[in-house]
Amino acid sequence: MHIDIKAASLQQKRQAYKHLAKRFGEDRPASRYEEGTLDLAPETNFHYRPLWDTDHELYDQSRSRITMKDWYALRDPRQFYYANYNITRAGQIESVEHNFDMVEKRGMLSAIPAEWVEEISFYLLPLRHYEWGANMNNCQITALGHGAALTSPTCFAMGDRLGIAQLIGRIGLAIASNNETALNAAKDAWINHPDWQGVRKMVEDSLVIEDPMELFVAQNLAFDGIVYPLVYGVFSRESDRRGGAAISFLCSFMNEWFEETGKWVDAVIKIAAAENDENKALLKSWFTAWESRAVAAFKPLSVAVLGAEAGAQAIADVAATLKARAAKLGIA
Amino acid sequence: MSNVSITLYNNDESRGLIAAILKDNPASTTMRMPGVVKIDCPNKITILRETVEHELGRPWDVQQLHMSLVSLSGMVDEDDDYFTIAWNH
Amino acid sequence: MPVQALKPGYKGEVKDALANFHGNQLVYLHWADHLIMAFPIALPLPPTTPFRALITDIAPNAFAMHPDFEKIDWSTVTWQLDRKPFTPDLDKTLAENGIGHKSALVFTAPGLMGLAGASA
Amino acid sequence: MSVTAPKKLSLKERYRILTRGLDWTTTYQEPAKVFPHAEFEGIKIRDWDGFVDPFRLTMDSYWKYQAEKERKLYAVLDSFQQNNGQTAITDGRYVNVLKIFLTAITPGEYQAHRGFAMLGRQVPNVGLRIAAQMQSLDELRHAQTQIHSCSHYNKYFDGLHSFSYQHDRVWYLSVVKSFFDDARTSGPFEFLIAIGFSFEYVLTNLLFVPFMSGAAYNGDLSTVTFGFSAQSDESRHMTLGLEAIKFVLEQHEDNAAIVQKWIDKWFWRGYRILAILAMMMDYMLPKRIMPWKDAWEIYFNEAGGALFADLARYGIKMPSTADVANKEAFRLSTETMLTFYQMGHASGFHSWLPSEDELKWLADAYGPEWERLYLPRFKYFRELEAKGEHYYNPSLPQLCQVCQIPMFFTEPDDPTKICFRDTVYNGDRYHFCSDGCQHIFENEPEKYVQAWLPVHQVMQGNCGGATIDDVRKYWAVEDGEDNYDYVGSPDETMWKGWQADRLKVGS
Repeated sequence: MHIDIKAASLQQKRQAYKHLAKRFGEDRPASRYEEGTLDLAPETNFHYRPLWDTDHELYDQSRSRITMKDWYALRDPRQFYYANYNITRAGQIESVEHNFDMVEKRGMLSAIPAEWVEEISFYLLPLRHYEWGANMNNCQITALGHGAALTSPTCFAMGDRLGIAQLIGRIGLAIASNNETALNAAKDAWINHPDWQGVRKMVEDSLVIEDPMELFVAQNLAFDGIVYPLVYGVFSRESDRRGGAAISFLCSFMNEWFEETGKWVDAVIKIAAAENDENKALLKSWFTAWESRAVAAFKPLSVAVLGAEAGAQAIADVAATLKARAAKLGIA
Repeated sequence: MSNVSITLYNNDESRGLIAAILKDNPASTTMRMPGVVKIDCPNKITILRETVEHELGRPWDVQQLHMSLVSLSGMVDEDDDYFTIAWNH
Repeated sequence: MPVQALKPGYKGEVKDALANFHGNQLVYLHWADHLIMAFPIALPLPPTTPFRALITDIAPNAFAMHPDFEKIDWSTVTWQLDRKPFTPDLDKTLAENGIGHKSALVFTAPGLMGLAGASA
Repeated sequence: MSVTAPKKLSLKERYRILTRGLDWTTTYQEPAKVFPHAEFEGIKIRDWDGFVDPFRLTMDSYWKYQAEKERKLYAVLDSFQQNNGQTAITDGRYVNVLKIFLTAITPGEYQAHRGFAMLGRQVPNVGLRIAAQMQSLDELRHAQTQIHSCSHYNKYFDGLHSFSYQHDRVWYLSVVKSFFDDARTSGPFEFLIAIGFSFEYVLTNLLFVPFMSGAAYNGDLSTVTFGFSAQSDESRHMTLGLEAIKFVLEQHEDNAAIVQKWIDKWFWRGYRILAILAMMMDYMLPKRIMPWKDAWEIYFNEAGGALFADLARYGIKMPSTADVANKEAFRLSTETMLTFYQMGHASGFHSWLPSEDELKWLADAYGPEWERLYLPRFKYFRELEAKGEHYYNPSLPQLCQVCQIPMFFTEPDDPTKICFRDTVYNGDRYHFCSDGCQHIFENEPEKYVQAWLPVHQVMQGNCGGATIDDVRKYWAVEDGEDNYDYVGSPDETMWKGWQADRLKVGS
């Protein structure tokens, strides 16, 4: 019935919300990413100072030393808004489920040599606590970062890191026939094993970083830029060689995720660095400091898994790749 | 004793769920509004996976309730085989 | 009772301090039993405003829509200042009448009970 | 390590292992530095592990169910746009409820998103943090789906174009903004009780269920779909709010007094916001679903009554001001509507007088006292309109210092007298619309003296200038388009054009 109205009288009065028309011109319809993200966070006329932070307004650019003329320049190249984010992840998780099913049906885990299962439990399972730290850090940026262009994807990253932590947890359950033993041992290693203490200290130190952009660089570029290529790249290849290909298979989401998420992390840092020289210098100093922490922290693990020489080489290679990546972003 | 309540979409997916609730909670009453059905019951509503599966004629995971649920009032308990809403007074 | 804040000395800006009104003070004005004008009104006025100006200048603009307005006998009108009975000196200023920043004045015109006698 | 036949894990066990096991007690950094907000509010927690997870969603299930909800929702939105669903609503007037929704509620969803992120980081219990994080994601969903649902309406109707910009500036939107600013600037437990308990559990059923049912009744498939879809998340949120309050109350008997103070405060602040919802339900839906007072009876007195009976064992009582809300139930929507009607020149949406049929519906719903008090006002406004003299109040309203609503509320026991309350703090006088708002101020005066009261800001010259034109520009309210009466508006002209074309096609 309603579609009978002739087209002439259904002339649109405007193509987009005005804040988007102001950015892109009156005649351009906006994407759902743009509608759901740009200029979304409150900017002015706040009522009360936070009881937990009298020195700042509720939303306050000065929580970071990074300055931006427009915080909405920090766009997400994936153009994630809630719906396409969840739909993307749900699709990926369906593959993960298939992988778990296949590994279970074919008894692939019982085919892994026992000593390598021990090794996997030692290097992989404690990382769920690392992911939990990453979850908290992205949550913190979501709470205190400036502009929805930055804080919406950090919220998605927060969810991702919980998801990855739980995926590692599921691997821990799977290799122990659904007993908690392997996960409990991994937690003990995280708390007590000397090889893990550099990582745990680094993570705990990151939990008290105050500047949301420093936290972004530390967690999402410096830490992840070492952990992911090392563990899900180098260690996985080692796992394949030693009969643990099933584990690499179960971790394929992590590689896929790191590649996708890295594009967003790079975009944010590249734009912030290009904004002004002060930003560039700050980002560089944060990156340098936290990257060297991450390299030092993961070296004992690399050595433990790969041996002294190969372990040192692997961490050096991963660090070199990360530095090259930072150079491309203008902060090396 | 007070009523607990659950509000569900009024659509085909929820139909089996609503039928199961009414079967397992004979004291319940329903209020229909455009788009939704509100079910009230003194003190407790129990949703049993088995009954829902029987009504739907297919397997049903308790967490699929999230796809039909619009609102509820009462304390929730959820496990593999049941979902309950209850008051403790 | 003080607020409980993370650090001692919690303090924020008093946004409506007198000094922020460029020489004006705020006065609120309401005509009782005439609620068709739905709310008391806010007025920024110099403290030197003669009280009489409320009757001669401000009230007509704010309240003349009401059919009762022209029936008001101002000589019988009673006033409240911040919820207490108050007798203004019409020839003195707001300040001289003791009307401070953000004081609320309510006046009642005896015998006028609004539309249909329903305080409307 | 040998791999044997896997043991079966129940939903509860699996969830516990995959979530509770994630946390550890930090030793390189003091826990008090990692969770600095945990204690300053004075809430005493003996055992953080005592928190019971309300729903046991792992992230993979969350993605799965939420993706399914989103696929369904966006399929409806796409179809709505392609089929020009905006032409199938009951009346063009209806869109004004969406204008209020998008400018008032949607930015509130965004604030809740950020606030739950804060909670999701700051509370030293992993289960509570995860539930808060999922709620943070959900609230972002609600903000975005509402923007997407209204996007198509914005292409045709006025008043939707600048929602987030206006939320920071326009006078009546300051009511909602101050509510969320208040909650967000509080500590974690107060935030949880403000939003998770008082707002979500006690009040938002009113917002979403009968109101969204009203959207369905008025042919707005777009809104009803996002509304119910959002509410399905809310049931998770409400359960979080309830578990959280039980947790806090069970941890230490000293907590009850603090919690009761917060319940009283946040019930009242939330209820005051619902005044605009009452107006939307009783005056703005072309086809009505139920009067405000019935919705209040079902969703507050019945559901809330059961809830507070359940909390009685902790010594928690009904909010102290609930009886005032009940006394106001028959007049809340009308007092609010009469204010917006005369502030139409300064609003971003249209208002209008109810028709004779609608007045009869209201009189039937609200009874003889309502007729005696309010029919004369409607009658007089109608007479003025007939003479071409629509009444727009030439003055700016006095606002309540706490809820920031114009002081139009009447005495609880005398609907013919404006309810004035005031107090002097640090030499300045502050005014309130109610005992509820006055008590909130007196509990934390240092906080509420900071309120950004829109009328006062206009008078300080901070809103674009001294004339109404200047201020409307500052608000991004397009004069002659967004504001004034629906009758004679561009929206009405467009709507009538669609109807005329439809008749032509039909004949």
